[in-house]
Amino acid sequence: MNLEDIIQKTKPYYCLECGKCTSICPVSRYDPGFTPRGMIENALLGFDDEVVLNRKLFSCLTCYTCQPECPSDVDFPVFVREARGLAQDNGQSGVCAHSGQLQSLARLMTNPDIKQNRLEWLSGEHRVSDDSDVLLWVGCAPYFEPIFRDVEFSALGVIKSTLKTMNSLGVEPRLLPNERCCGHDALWTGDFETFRKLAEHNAAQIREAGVKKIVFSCPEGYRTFKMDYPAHVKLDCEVQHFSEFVAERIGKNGLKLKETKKKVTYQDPCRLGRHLGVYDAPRKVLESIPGIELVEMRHAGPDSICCGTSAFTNCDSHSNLLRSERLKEAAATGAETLITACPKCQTHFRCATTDRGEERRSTPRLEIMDLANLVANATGE
Amino acid sequence: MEVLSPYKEATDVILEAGGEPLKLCYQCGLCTGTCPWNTVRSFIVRRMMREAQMGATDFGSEDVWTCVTCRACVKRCPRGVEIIDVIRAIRRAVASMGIGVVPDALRISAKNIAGVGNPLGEAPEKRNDWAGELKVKDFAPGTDVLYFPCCVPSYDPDVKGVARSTAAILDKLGVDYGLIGTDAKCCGEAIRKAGHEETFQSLAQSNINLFTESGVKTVLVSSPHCYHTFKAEYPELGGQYEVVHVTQYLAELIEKGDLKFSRKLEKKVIYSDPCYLGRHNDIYDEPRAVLKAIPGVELLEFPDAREEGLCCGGGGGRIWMDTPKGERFSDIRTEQAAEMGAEVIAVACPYCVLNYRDSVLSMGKGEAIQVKDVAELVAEAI
Amino acid sequence: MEEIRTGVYICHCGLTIAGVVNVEELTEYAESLPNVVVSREYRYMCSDPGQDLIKKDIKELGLNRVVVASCSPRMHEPTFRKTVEDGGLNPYLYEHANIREHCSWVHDDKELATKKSKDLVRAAVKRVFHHESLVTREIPLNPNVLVIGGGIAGMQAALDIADGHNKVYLVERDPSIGGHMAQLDRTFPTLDCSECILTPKMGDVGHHPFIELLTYSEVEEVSGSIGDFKVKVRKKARHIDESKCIGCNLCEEKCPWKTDSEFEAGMAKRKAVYIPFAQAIPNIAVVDADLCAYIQSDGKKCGACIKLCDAGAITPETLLKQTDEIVELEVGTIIVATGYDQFDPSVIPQYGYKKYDNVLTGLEFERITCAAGPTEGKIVTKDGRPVESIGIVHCVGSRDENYHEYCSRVCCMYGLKYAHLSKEMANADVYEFYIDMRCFGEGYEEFYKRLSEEGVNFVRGKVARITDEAQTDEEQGKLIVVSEDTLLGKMIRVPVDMVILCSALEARSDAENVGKVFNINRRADGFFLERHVKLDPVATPTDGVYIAGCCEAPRDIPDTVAQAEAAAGKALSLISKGTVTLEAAISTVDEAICHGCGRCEEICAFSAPNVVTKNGTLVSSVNEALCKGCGSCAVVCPTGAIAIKHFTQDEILAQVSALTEA
Amino acid sequence: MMAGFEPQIIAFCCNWCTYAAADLAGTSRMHYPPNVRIVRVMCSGMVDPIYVLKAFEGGVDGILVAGCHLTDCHYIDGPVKCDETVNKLREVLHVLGLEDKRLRREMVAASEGVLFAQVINEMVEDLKKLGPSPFKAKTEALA
Repeated sequence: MNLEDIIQKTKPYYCLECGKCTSICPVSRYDPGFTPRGMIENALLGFDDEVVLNRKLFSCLTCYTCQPECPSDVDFPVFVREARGLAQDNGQSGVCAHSGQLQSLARLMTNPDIKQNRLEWLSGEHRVSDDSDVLLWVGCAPYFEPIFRDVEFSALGVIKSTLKTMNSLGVEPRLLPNERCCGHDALWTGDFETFRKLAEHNAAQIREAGVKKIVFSCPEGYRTFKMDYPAHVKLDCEVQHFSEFVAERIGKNGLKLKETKKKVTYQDPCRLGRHLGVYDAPRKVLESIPGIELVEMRHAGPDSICCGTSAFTNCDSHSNLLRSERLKEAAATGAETLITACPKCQTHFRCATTDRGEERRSTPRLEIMDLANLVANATGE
Repeated sequence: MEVLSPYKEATDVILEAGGEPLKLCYQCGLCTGTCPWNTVRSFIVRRMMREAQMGATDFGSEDVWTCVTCRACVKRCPRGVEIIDVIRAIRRAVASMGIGVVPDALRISAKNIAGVGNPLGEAPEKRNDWAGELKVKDFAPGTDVLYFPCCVPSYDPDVKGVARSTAAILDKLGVDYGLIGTDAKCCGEAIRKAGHEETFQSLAQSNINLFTESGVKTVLVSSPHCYHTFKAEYPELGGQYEVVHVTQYLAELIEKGDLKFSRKLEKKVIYSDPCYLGRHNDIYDEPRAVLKAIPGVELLEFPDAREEGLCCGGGGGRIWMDTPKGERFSDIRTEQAAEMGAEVIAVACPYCVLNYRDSVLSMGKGEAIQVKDVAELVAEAI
Repeated sequence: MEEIRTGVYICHCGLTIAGVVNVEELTEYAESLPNVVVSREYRYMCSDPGQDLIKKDIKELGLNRVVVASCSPRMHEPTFRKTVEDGGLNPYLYEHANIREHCSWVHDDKELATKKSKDLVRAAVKRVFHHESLVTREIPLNPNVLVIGGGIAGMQAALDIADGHNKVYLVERDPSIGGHMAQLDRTFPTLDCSECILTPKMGDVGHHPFIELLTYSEVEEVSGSIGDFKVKVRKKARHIDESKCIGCNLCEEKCPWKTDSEFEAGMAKRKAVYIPFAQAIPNIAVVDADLCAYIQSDGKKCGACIKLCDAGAITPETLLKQTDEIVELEVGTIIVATGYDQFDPSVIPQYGYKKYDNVLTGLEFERITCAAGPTEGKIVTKDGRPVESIGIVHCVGSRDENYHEYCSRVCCMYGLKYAHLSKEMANADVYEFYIDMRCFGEGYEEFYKRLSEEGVNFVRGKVARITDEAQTDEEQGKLIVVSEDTLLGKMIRVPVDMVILCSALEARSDAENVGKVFNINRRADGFFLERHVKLDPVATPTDGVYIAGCCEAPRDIPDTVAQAEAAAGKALSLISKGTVTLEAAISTVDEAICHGCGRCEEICAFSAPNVVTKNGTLVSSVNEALCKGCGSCAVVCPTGAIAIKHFTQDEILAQVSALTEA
Repeated sequence: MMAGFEPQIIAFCCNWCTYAAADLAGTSRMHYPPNVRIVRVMCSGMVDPIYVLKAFEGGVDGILVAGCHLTDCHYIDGPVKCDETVNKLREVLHVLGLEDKRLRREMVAASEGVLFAQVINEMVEDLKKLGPSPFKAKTEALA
């Protein structure tokens, strides 16, 4: 495949060069060297190298802020995704954050022979069932746990909270001892081979387990299963985000939430919000907790701003400025806690709030937690 | 709970009695580790030193009398502490001040020495009776050599052979020698180590006067204890003589070719170094040279010979005291000698003769092993 | 992009390589590798003809990368870098494969050794592809030296350097140089008088044309790096005109305001205006502003000194108007010799320091035995009674995990010195309580033996308590030292008239701040950490900053002087070279990526990276003179902004992936 | 376990200590199995997790990360940093199901040539018992 094929496939030639995409792009706001319009133009003019060998190709957050604004309905994120596949073939993979460990782990997980120890965190307080047809997707959380200890983030904490909440709703889900990374980051950084292998492996596992429904605490897994797997693998089951799972049980099934006095604001994760349109469920869940006061940020819902990094690439100085801006917006609401519903948002925000040399920083240090953590705390006996 | 306060007066007593070297002790414990007693019983030399430093000495303890003054510890002491001087000082404090108990056996010997001039309690006039038919002449001014056999060969019927053999050799070689009159007294070495300083002083003075009046220049001795005190202790008191041990004398004669052997002694002989000849006075080679010169003698060596030689157990006044079976050094050595196939244990000290003969008999080895003084062996071979 | 043209050279090393590795096969293999334009084998690559091969190929074949497979790079990498440079290439465009020490010398299976050699050569070829030209830089070194601390260590270092006609700034916090040694009476084991050997040196320092003395001064800030430090020194106000004071001391005699004399360890008084001690250098007065009534009353009270000072050195202006002065210095190297604090034994309540008058620290006893001290050299109790017996307690605060785990190294010896002085001057009975006697220096063991001969009572046992509660008549009115005599296995009570506590030497209470100013790390015990305990004992992680004396660890005067001279030697060696060579293979920051998160700054042992604001955003900036190229910053960098030149991720991963091929 | 299986080992060795120890093993002609390939790094604290992960991706059976002892470091505290990296990495590899013995951390001083040879010998033994790395299948499948 060359760029021409990608152009044929993703149809950017409808581009009017109006520049709406660049003007609304959160990355372009801080990094003048990144312009979606310019990238499309270069592609259309045949300057393939300018697109494919340029490390800025990996700066796009694929956040879907631009696409809804495009008068010609050019799907820039998908164009970028496909172009990245070509870039990978040509030795360009952007600048991997965390020295590329996370990308490497995804590749290592494609191996069929590994016997993971991914459920060692399970303890007696959790109730799971090997017969259940409801699956709780654990995803990369066991790997994130040691890697993001440095930013004081516990991905397993989110999973445990999700599980605890499900348990208190009377659901004892099934957990798969051999599930792998969903492949989201591999897909979005153009490592299609890795994505395909992971998807095939996961689909086989799930089919074999006879699962009817999958609950995700991670919007990326949710998006991948809902929107990307169908094109590659056969999988016949319902998928749902944790917020949706809880929202549809509010007022039913005896979910009792304790009063939690907290003023919070909510970060719409790109995947959950703009990609999948889930804006209401998390808010409904928040409002159902007595004592929670939800205040919205200046940019909320479809206008929400990304946490600044996607797929652990090109987490650069501009990403940091974006992140810092978002945290300032959150702080400006007067909320004491920033609630998000995506573990990736947390790693990125917490990275900023655990920066060293506090005295010289303007980034606000507010509390950050996952919706699942908040709900689980409120279900506590 | 027993709490100690330094008792300076007690330390001072020991210091005044000649215990000055104890100041130097830095308590490393090498003396205890070296002391042969600790192969058969516990005897913590270091602790005695420590107690003396702190004035905490238990003057009533039997340990005061345990040391055989073999000098093994002193030889190795890293700070050069004259440990024997300290022990002697402690004993002196007991004997002279009555602050402890002098063991009975020692008290009797001491009384004998003080009374009749020999530890055996024999009559002074019988001192030279051992010579009997040998008709050794009395020492007179002008006689070359005074032969001073030590009280034990002089009186003890079992050890008389040492003196008689020596006399026989001297006679055979035509040496101009004589015996001092019956006014002679015990040399006093052992009783001094046993803490009886006043007795020693009086014995020494008496002997010095006698020797000086008689015009003695050279003293030939059979006992290393006599050797030691004449050589090292009498000069301070005014007695300056040339002192020669029999083994030295014989070795020199052999070296010069003046002493010829006429008989073969087909024997395996093992030599035990007397402490006062060896460690105290560094005489190791001469006795061996003499033994080797005897035709037919095969000379064996103990595993710990020379500087390492084990004491017979008779020094420091221990010769007069009883040592329980199982703790006797001479028993250990006799056993070793038997294992090595020795037929004769050769010694060069009357105390050694006494102790080894006692061991051989009490261990029932009288058939297999003989105990002989070097002089006795030489006499047999000429 | 430039075409990469690599030459590979295989060394036989006589038969030491060729005897095991099939060099012909290896050479042929190397030529088949990507970007390799020539591959040759030679008997001895390190010989002149071998090196000439490389130079010739660079010129004739246009090579821009070179790989030599031979012995260890620790042996010949410098050789071949030079060869490549002589051939006209940057020396860093070179990679070395170790097929001797790591292959032919440790393996005897020829086939496997040849296979391994191929792997190593392939890895080198793949790695050299990513090499970049690097430049080592020389920067000039400022020959001036800053010495901190005017104790014996600082003075000795200053004199050594100044004697070589180099400018030295000697900064001392107190009003006079001299340090702790000036307070000592006599020095072990020779018992020479401390003052007699020290004051001539103090004089030399005071008059040296190449030493600029800054007493009553403290360093506040150090910036820059080796060769080019900028130092801010706060010269505290003395409240007198230094140029006019003649040291007549009349002001002190008449000044009515008293406080404890620091020099006399609090055992005598000094005035608000004072000269710390008779031999002080500089011999000028200083005013204790907190105590001076004139200053405190803003000129309304007292003023006696103003009236008495004929020299006009003390005036209302000096007292009321004089303020601290900030002096800025530029130096190339720094020697830190800030000394120690004496451990305060009052934190061990059972020893009764400060509770009983006659329980003293070593420093207090030094002043007692000193003829110029508060008792004019008489060993007497606080109430003037003669001392008949003395207890000397070793290891007070040392060798004790409750206080300091380390041995203070000097206490055994000064304890022995006190024992000697107590015997000599007071004919006292001396009890020396020790755990171990550590007498390791020249003449030290002999001194210990001498003290044994003098009749000192050595008690092996750590003192449990010191009390005045008598149990017997003898103990009445005495201090009783209670301990186990561990050699007897008995408790012991020793009644004495005076107890000397051999207090530990501890790190200065402000060592942490001083460490921060000079970027010196501290050990767990609080003392400054040397670069290498055995092989680099006076250097610190910061190039150009050296340490000497008790700020590094407790030590005695001979060791301190030796270390001071070592530190001076380090400075002189740099001065003699005149320039500083900067490492080329160091950390570099991609500022477009860097968040300025500060993780690099946090982990670096050399303080090379610093987060700074550039164009309004925070970004890490690496001081090239400080970076050693250890690479720890790159590991913690979350974004991938930091790379270590010559050891970049690309280079190492190229090597790793080459090794996993085939 | 495969018959005649020869494990493949990559060793990351610090320039000052362990690399020198390997040199010393060479100069002393100590023999050890030829299964190891050494990658020289300036300091063990320089070893990035990705180096280890990439090597495993490449199919190596075992990895050694070795450098100075705690007090010998040329850069003061590199071994401490290395320990932190390796410990964290170990947790990650454990989740992946990789046997603990496949990643070995050692401190080998420049004088410890014998120790270096011994470590390699032990690793080869251990890895032979463990058999090929679970990631090897992938490389072979791709090859």
